This record gives sequence, C-alpha cells and structure tokens, in this order.
Amino acid sequence: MEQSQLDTAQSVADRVASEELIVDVDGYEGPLDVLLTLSRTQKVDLRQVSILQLAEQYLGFVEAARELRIELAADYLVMAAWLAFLKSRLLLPAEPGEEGPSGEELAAHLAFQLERLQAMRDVAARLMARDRLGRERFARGITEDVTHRKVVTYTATLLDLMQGYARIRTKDEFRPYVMDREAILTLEQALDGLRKIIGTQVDWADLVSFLPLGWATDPKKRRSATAATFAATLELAKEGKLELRQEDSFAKLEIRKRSRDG
Amino acid sequence: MAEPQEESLFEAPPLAEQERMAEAILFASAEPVSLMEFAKRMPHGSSPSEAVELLRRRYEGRGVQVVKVGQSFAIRTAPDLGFLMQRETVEVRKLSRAAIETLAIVAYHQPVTRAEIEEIRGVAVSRGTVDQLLELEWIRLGRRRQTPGRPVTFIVTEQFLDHFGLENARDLPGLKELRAAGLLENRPAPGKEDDDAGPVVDENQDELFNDESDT
Amino acid sequence: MAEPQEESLFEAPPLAEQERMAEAILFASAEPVSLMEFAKRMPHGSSPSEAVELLRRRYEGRGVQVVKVGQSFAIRTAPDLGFLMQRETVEVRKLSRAAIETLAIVAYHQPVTRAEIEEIRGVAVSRGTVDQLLELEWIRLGRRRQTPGRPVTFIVTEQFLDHFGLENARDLPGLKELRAAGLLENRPAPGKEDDDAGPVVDENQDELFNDESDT
Repeated sequence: MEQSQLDTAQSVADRVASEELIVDVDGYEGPLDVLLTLSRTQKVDLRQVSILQLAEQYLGFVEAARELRIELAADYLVMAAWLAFLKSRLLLPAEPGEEGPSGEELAAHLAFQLERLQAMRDVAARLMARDRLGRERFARGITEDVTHRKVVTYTATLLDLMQGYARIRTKDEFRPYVMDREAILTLEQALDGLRKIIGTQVDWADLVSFLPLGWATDPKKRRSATAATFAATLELAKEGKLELRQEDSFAKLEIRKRSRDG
Repeated sequence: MAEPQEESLFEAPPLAEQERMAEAILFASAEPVSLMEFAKRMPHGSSPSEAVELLRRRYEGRGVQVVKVGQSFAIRTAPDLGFLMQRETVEVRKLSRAAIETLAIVAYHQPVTRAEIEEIRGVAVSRGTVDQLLELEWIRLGRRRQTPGRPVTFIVTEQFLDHFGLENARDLPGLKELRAAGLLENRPAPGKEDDDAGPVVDENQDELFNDESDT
Repeated sequence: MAEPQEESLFEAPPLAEQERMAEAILFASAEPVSLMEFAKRMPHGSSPSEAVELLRRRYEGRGVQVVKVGQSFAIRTAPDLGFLMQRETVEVRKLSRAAIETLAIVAYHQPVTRAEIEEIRGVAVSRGTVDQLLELEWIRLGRRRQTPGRPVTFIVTEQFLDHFGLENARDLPGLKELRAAGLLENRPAPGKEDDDAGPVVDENQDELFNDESDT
C-alpha cells in the first residue's frame, strides 16, 4: 500500500537522520539541540510535537550511540534517563496521591524549552542577517580624533618672584659680587689708599679730603667711602701711623701723619 | 531625554550653525557620539538634540545616514550601497554557533545570567564563548541579580546596537512576537518552583528595554 | 580632467544615485579617493567627476566639505569648525625655580646680560630657561651692552608688568621690604650650614638693599 510504503520511507529517513546524528554527535550543542533536531523529523509545528515520540527517538539515538561505542557526554545520558522517566509518566496513569508534577506538565515544559531554543535560533539568524556594520553599513573611514591639545601656561605670582629674588640675595651675603660693590669702598681699599698718602700729610686735614678720586661727588659712593676711610683711619691710628682730632661733636674730623717725636 | 537647557549668558549660535557643528562632529567620528559629548563640544547653550534631528532629516535618502544608536548618534553609509564598499569590509571573525546563540539570548533576555543562558541552550556555556562576545564589546556585565549568590548578568552594548543597526534593544527583530508567545519568560521547570528561579518576568528586564524606548 | 566616458551596454544609474554612491564611498574610504578609484567602484558607465562635483556643491557651506587633495577627493571638516576637533585643556604650571630666579634678576637688574644673570645666580642659566621666559613674553631683548662682545641684554616686558600687576619695574619691592614682609628666608649658603641660624640681618645687606631702593 501506498501508506505503508510512505511509512517505510519515513522510517528509513528517520534512521538515516538518526545515523547522521550519531556520526555528527560532536557537532551538536547538547541534548536539547539533539532533541530539537529530532523533533524536526516529526514534521509538525513545535507546539504540536509529540514529546512521547521524541523521547523514544532520543532513547533510540542514545542506544544507537552505545552500539556504535560512541561515548556520550554525561548530560546526554542524564537527558536520556530523564526522558525515560518522562515516558513512563506519560504512559502510566498517575497514581492517586502521587507527588510531583504530572507527565503532561513535564512534557509541556520540555516543549516550551524546545520552542524557546528554536525561537532563539530563529532570531539569532535574523539578527545575523541584518545590515551589519563593516559588511553592509560602513563607518567613517577618515576620522578626526578630538585632539586633546594640552596648553600649558606657566604662572608665577609676585610673591614667587620676590621670594626667588630674596633667595638669591640671601645667598649673596656670603658671596659678594662685583656689581653691587660698585658704590662701595671696602675697608681694605680705604686702607690701601690712605696708607699711600698719609705719609706726606704733616698738617691736619679734613678726613673727607682723603676720599679716593671719584668717590666724593656721588652721594652713594661718598657715604660708603667716608665710612670706609673713617674705619681705615681708626685702624691706622691703632697702628700708630696717624692721629686724628675733632673739635666738637659733629665737627669735621681731621687727620695727619703722626710725628716721629709724638 | 530632554536636552538640559542651561541658562547661559552667552548667546548660543543659530540652530543652522549648530547643525553644521553637529555635522562636523559626527563626520569626524567613527564611533557613535552621545548627546552629552555633543553638548561638551558645542558652544554653551547649544541644543544638540535639535541640531542632530535637523541633520538626521537632511541626510534622509542620501548616501550616508544619521542613525540613532542607543543614546548616541552616528553617520553610517546607506545599507543599499554596501556593495560599493567591498574594499572597506573588515574581516569579521566568524562566530561559532554557540556564540551566535548566546548573543541572541543575551540580547532578547537581558539582563541574563550565565545559568539562564545555559538553561535556555540546554548546555554549558564555555568561557571562551562569553569572552569572545565580551571582547567584541557586544555584551557587557550588567547589574548583579538580587538572588542568592548575586550572579552577574549580561546585557548588550551600544556597539552591539551599532553593529546590527538597531536604534535600541526594543527594535530587536521579532522581540514583540517572542514576548507575546511567552518565550521570553523565565518559566521554571515543573517541580522546581521552590528553586531560586527568580521572578517570572524580570523587573530589570522590563526596565532595560523600556529605558531604551523612553529616550 | 575629463572623465573617460566608456560606451556601455549597461545603463548607468541616474546621476542622483551616482552622487549617493560617491558620497558613501567618500565617507567610508580610509583615504582620499581618486576619480579612477571612483570609476572602479561605481557601476559601469557612471560619471564620477560629475557625481563628485554635485556632491562638492551640495556640501558647500555645510559642516564638512568635499575637498580635492592632490588628484583625489576627501571629506573634511569645514575650516571654521576646526575648533570642535580640539578639546583644549589648559594646564597651569608653576614656573620652575630657575625661571623664577632668572626672571627676578632681569626684573631687578634690567637691562642685564646673560653673563650677569649667571654671576648673580651663581649658576649657569640654561638656554631653555631664557627661551621659556622669552616665549611667555615676560622678558625681551634690550639694547646691546656697549662692552666688548656687545652682549645682548634682557629687560622685562609690558606683559610681565601686567601679569604681576606692576605699573613699572621700579615698583618691585626692595630687600628691606622683602624682609619686612618675611620673605627673606634665612637660608645658609652651601658649606655654611653651621653658621648662626638667626634671621639674616646683615649690615652689608642693608646697604645693598638701600642701594636698590634708591635706584
């Protein structure tokens, strides 16, 4: 009969399919994937899939794998055990007072899982088929980066400036430099100058007249030279080289060479 | 999101000028530019959202388009002209079936834990699969699930939306149908109701998808 | 350059479509695109030069422009919007100690030669330090000193006075005022650390200071 021929063809196709499964077992993504693939042989909407038939197909698949001595991962075997249990639940009427969910509930959940997995696969395929960036849609080829231009501005306060200057000048007290000595006559210089001329000075003469050439006019220089020369006269007086006198307070200071007999 | 309109002492440039600025900024970047980034770069008082909207309309039907990607905007070539760009095609690493499925599960079920992905696929998710998606920056970690063990969740990124040309996660193909069919529900296995299967409809998920759509 | 118009059995797309194509190609290409390259990529019979010219005109006055780069074309930010591509971060740094001291010497002793600065500071003045002050426009070259070698002198600038809020360099406080303000630190000179640590009150210095303030 036509029908029986069809059935035979169907079962042959099933066998071929299940053998393909077995050969390809490594290519499957777990027991749920195998179940989903097996369910396709039922050629019905996933919502109408016969879980009982599916359980039998799966158990056949595991059996065939065993005969072919293909080692199945533990979760495939766990699924087989669970499906065997489900099968018995579906075939045997529930005993009154029996605990746990019914076979129908379990079957419905498995059907839900299969449908959900299939749905995820379908949308994954739709997702991957979208116009994708770098394939159908393209981003800008020449981009301009926002350059973070770091502008460094330097700053200093008047305080920094003055502190800086003060720092240098504080250092300078130990390290005199020529520039600032321009208007200063040192004691040594005054002594040198005075020693040279005092030998000829027999009469009293104003101290101011002994200031070195060029130091008497500029007030700054004059002040420094006066002080240094005065200090020098004291030094020479101590050495006994000259004598000095002052008529009154704030009167002019006079000096002369100390007489030999003095 | 309403553009924060700060009161400013400075006159913002005319809208047409703002549009030019938005255009220059968008053209200069390969990555989507967020409204916040626009605001940072455009003169004070500008209204980036208006400027970008003007620009989006201006480029309708042109060879390049202004597209919205999450909270950001980008210019992309029109998909129908992709054939001209063979040269620019970047060789994308072929994703494994596991990676593709995992990506779809994250996209449609986000935020989703690793355990939930495994439950849906019926098989363990290898570390490499998740790592690959993280590396592509198509998924990232979301908030931890407030269930025992506080597992991490995964969600898709703006790069994901950009890559697949989605304005937001709500635009995922078939999302409404899947939801209507109850296939996005986290339905616990019978007899496992006592387990920590979490709420049937994750509050976070609704929030996540709605957040996108509100803006 | 005239576009070679090949006779073709195929109908070339309408010019508006060619313009879209040129736009997408220009946008996505990582390098400027030559007319030959356009011709290779656009459908047979297209007229890239016309399409690019249309595009160029379309972008006139926009935020980006189609510009010719050598024999090729590229989309570039409009010159007046270049500022959008730079985010300036201004970092304010303190002037180095060497620079401060050099600047102080110029301010107090101007016009002053480099040799004099070195003599006062007691260390060599690096070229970088002087250059930095010149760049800041806080010092500038004064007249050459009429001494052998005619060395250049440095003087402070208007900008210097501006920055430090001085009307002229004479307003700089003298040493006595510095000391009164507590700015003269007591810092023993190298090798004299054992010396008295009291505040530096030195007759010479007083004199020095007075000299300064008188001038």
